[in-house]
Amino acid sequence: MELLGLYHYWVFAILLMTGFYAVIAKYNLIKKLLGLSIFQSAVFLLYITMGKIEGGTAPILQAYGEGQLFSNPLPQVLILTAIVVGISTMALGLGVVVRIKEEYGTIEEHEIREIDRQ
Amino acid sequence: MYYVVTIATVLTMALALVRALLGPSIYDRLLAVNMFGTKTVLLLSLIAFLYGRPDFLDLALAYALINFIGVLAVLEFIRQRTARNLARGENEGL
Amino acid sequence: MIEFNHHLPALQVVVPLLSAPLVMLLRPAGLAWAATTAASVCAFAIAVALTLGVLAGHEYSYQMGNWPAPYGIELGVDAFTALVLLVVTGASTLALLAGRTSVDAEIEQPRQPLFYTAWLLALAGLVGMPVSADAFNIFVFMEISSLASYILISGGADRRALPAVFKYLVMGTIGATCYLIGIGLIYLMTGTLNLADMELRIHEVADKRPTLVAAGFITVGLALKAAVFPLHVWLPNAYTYAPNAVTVFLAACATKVALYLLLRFDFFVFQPNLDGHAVQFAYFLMPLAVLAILVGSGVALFERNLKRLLAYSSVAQIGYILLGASLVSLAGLGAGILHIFNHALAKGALFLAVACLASRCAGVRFEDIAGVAQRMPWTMGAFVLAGLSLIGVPGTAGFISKWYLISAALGEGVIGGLLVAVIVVSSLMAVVYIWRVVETAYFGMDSAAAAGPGESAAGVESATGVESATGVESAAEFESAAKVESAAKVESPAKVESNENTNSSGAIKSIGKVDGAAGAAVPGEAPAMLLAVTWAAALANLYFGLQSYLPVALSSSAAESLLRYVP
Amino acid sequence: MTIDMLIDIGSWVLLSLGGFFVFVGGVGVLRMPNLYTRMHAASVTDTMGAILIIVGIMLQAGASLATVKLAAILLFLLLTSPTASNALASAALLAGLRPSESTAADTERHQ
Amino acid sequence: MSVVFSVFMLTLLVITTFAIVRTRHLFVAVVLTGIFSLLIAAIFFLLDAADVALTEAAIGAGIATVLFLGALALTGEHERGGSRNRLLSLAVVAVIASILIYATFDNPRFGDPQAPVHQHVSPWYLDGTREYIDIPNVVTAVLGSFRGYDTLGEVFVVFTAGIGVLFLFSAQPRRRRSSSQPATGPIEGEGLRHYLIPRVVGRMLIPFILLFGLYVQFHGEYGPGGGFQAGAIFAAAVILYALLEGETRALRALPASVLTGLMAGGALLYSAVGVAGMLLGSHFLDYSVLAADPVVGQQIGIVLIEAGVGITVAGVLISVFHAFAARESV
Repeated sequence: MELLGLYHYWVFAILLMTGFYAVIAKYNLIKKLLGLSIFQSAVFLLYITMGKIEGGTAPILQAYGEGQLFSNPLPQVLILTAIVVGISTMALGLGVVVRIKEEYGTIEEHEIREIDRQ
Repeated sequence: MYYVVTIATVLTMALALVRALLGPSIYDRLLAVNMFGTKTVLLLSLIAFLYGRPDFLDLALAYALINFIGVLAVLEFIRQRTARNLARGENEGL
Repeated sequence: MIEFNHHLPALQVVVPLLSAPLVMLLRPAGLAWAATTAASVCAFAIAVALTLGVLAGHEYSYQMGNWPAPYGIELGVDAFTALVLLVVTGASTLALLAGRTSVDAEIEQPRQPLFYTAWLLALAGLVGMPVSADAFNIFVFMEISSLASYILISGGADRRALPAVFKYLVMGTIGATCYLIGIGLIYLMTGTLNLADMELRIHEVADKRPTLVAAGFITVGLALKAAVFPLHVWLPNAYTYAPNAVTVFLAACATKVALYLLLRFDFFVFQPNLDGHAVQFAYFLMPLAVLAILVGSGVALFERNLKRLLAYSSVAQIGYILLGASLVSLAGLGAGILHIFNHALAKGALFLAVACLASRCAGVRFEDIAGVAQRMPWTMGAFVLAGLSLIGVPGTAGFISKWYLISAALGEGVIGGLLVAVIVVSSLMAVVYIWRVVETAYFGMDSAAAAGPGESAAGVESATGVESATGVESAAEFESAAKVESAAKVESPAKVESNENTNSSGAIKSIGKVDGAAGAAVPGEAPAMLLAVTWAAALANLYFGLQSYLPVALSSSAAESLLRYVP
Repeated sequence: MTIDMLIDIGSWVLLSLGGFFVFVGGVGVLRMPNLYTRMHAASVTDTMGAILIIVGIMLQAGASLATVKLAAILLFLLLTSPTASNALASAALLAGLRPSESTAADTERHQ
Repeated sequence: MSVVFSVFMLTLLVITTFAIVRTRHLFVAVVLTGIFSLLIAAIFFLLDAADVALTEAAIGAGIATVLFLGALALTGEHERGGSRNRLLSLAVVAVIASILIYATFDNPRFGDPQAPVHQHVSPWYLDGTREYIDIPNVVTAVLGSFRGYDTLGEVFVVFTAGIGVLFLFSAQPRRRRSSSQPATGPIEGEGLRHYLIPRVVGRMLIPFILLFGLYVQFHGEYGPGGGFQAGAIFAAAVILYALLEGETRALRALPASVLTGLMAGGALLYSAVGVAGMLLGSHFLDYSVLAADPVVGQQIGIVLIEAGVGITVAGVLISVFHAFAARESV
């Protein structure tokens, strides 16, 4: 049980680093952005995991007795914000990638560097 | 009983995921994605009842909707690409 | 009449933020510029009012939505905040006042309202971060300012602005996300997001591993945003290819705000509570700061693009600020904070002068500005004045902070002696790279006057080939030799290529303008408004060099409040 | 034997049948030889499985808002999922993926 | 039991992630990202975060996929280059991952009600919502009122992204200027109009989707939902229309100028509510003063700002979608 709970945090670490790997190791700019979005999603998982409470339910107070436990609403609020921030960054990043394609004719980082060096 | 059905659904999701990873054609992957989406809808409905929170069925509804739009968007993408390739007189395949 | 005084921290953010959607709807572009400038002036006035209040001993604290502190979001302004607010709003206002013509040259009219909207959003984000006393709220405003900065930089006329923006976007997002992970882990351990509350509660969990990892993530994330030495790679290209007005704005303050957060978090939350953290902080950052100073100045020595040169010098100056902070002493921290202010003055004035040059030259590479001082004596005069401040000549603002920095370092014994040596060496390097610019501008052959910009572009091509391996002195010789050579042969293909490189029609327009002007008469001095603001900024360097009461009072009071945990 | 028990039994039967269909469809999608046969298997789970499971839950929920929502979900699934399959099949056809061809050569080409 | 489910799904999530990073076919990667979002949303749901699950599904699986596809259509879908310094990167990544995993052993136990996270501010929010705001959904209460300033910032982040994409795409592509030959024929603009069945079904669904969006918008105080989710669903409905009927018709139904107005309008509405609090003698974003009864004032305030959020999010997402879809590929 203990380990199963920790497993959530491990998956956070694995996702975070897989995304990071895509960002640092891949040449393709869209792939980098996909990696970046995985990187961000991992953080969402971290926050939501810490908000979970055993035997609790979603923090929507409807017809529950006094003893009912509710999961922590604050991480959820923060992650709502973070998700929207994430999609905003993605949209802007994709816009930049499209413009790069228009100006350079490629979206591979090493090829862009080659073109700039000329 | 709910558990058995829920487990069956989750397993089916795993199978669909395997198909999505294996491909081989892009349509196989899409088929798997579509199936994955509908299974998620079922899973959410089941879990909503499993936990006694029927008010969360809204989510399942939203999923069904989003899934549909996603698949249509992919199809439109493929259509445009096919049309473009035809117009250029080349056929790269998929 | 509603008492507005206690609303000031909120208004500081709300004014630019609220003006942004309004500006977006304004047409024509001139009106959008006027509204943006008005909002920025307003924000500056609020910052001045806050500063005066802080100097009078007033501590501002504001509860958003009237919810008490750890539950709602709190804003707070102290001396350190006021200093950063002054820098940010001042830089924005100066850049806007000066930048009208240069924005016109670089960005097409219909796009300008969007550009100015992004400007206001960047301003709002940059002032929103320092005034906030809530860790997550800082993240939100960090994202506003970052996204808006990406937009501003992407307005650059050269197509190389786009890959630069992409790199900045990726690294900036990683930095912000690392910060988010850090505050997530701290929240996991303490259950709070309010900085003051965090400081109270982190003590109990100070030895737990997640807390330590959190400290690491926050430091790395903010260091990425602040372009601390090995993480600075996004900065030079982003500043080089951004529109000139944007470079003035962002170079003066964007990294400073991240530095502010870094210092604030570390000194306020971690150092009082985590055992040995102050020592770790010092030993981690001091080598980085020294490397930043040496490498930044070193690269600037050999750089032939004026904007890039100044951008690398910024990397070095960030090193100075960190060096002061890494001494973890009242004097050192005060000197570092003081340098935030003084460097913003010097760098702002320098980039303003560059904007002046860019308005009348084909580019800002050395080949383009050779001999330009004959045509633009006033611009180069301001450049020299600001350059002296950057070097740290007595009587200028830069001298004050270097003086404080050296006296702080001397208090540190043997290491201090080494640090003083580093500061002196790097100042000498600054002398050299500023001198290279001055030499080129005053004694180089004015290619525009001699033959027109086409040949100067050819000079670019031939000069860069031999540049890399040679030293400073010989580089200058080679350069003139190459120029004579290239002046002889009129080479048009090179010109075509340089036109290819600068993509957007705005740039082509401006080059065309220069071209046409070169045909009729050699272009003269920069536009009056631009020049006036440049001189105002340059004179401010003198003023604050002679009357250093305000920044010194603010920075020493800031250092005191950050180090109040030291008995 | 009350009416409640009957409803319970009915709903369990429906649910277990639904679970069976869903799983069988999943296996089919994995094991069938080519796209169109896989599509057939997927359609089974998407329609039959969904109907059975959701009706099963509806019986459990009784007359409530939840039942209405479930009905809406069911309707939605029944409309969208065959539509998606149809569009998918026609897109695949348009791209030149023939039902009659054997998979090996085909899939290689369309990877 | 729910832990077992979520652990299983987390494993699927990891597999999907590896597949996304490994595949060289970007189109497949994007399709897999859709699965990734659905999976992570289901996990959020299992972890009691219904609002987040709804947002992730609508934004992550829906809008993000559409945007990535739009970008792929303009940039090409095959990844050419390999990886740089593969081993070095893997080593760096592995080291950081082990540090992170090592750090987790000191984390409070998963779901422990005694953990600091559940002790300090969280109980106050649960009680405070009952006392001061009196709506069932605590997430909405915290989002809209207790931390309303964050949400204001978030609306402006979305707004900034919208401005950014519009600004980027207002530049003329260089290659287009040089070659006058148009790369796109009439086939491009008309969407899936020749696919009869999707078109009929889709058109039938659009009104219901809009209705559902309204429900999510105004039911946010009582159940999962609110401005962000509703905005995304509205945007999804318009995107569906554009997919079925083509860009031009969608733009005729909802012109770009209207969308710009929506972007600015929502943000202004939100700010105006905040300023009203200030003008009525309290603090910025204090809704209590909006009505005689502070609790009613809070509720009015939350409804208004949620509307502002929904308007801006919908406006921005639709504008961004159009920006990508209307861009001609080079």
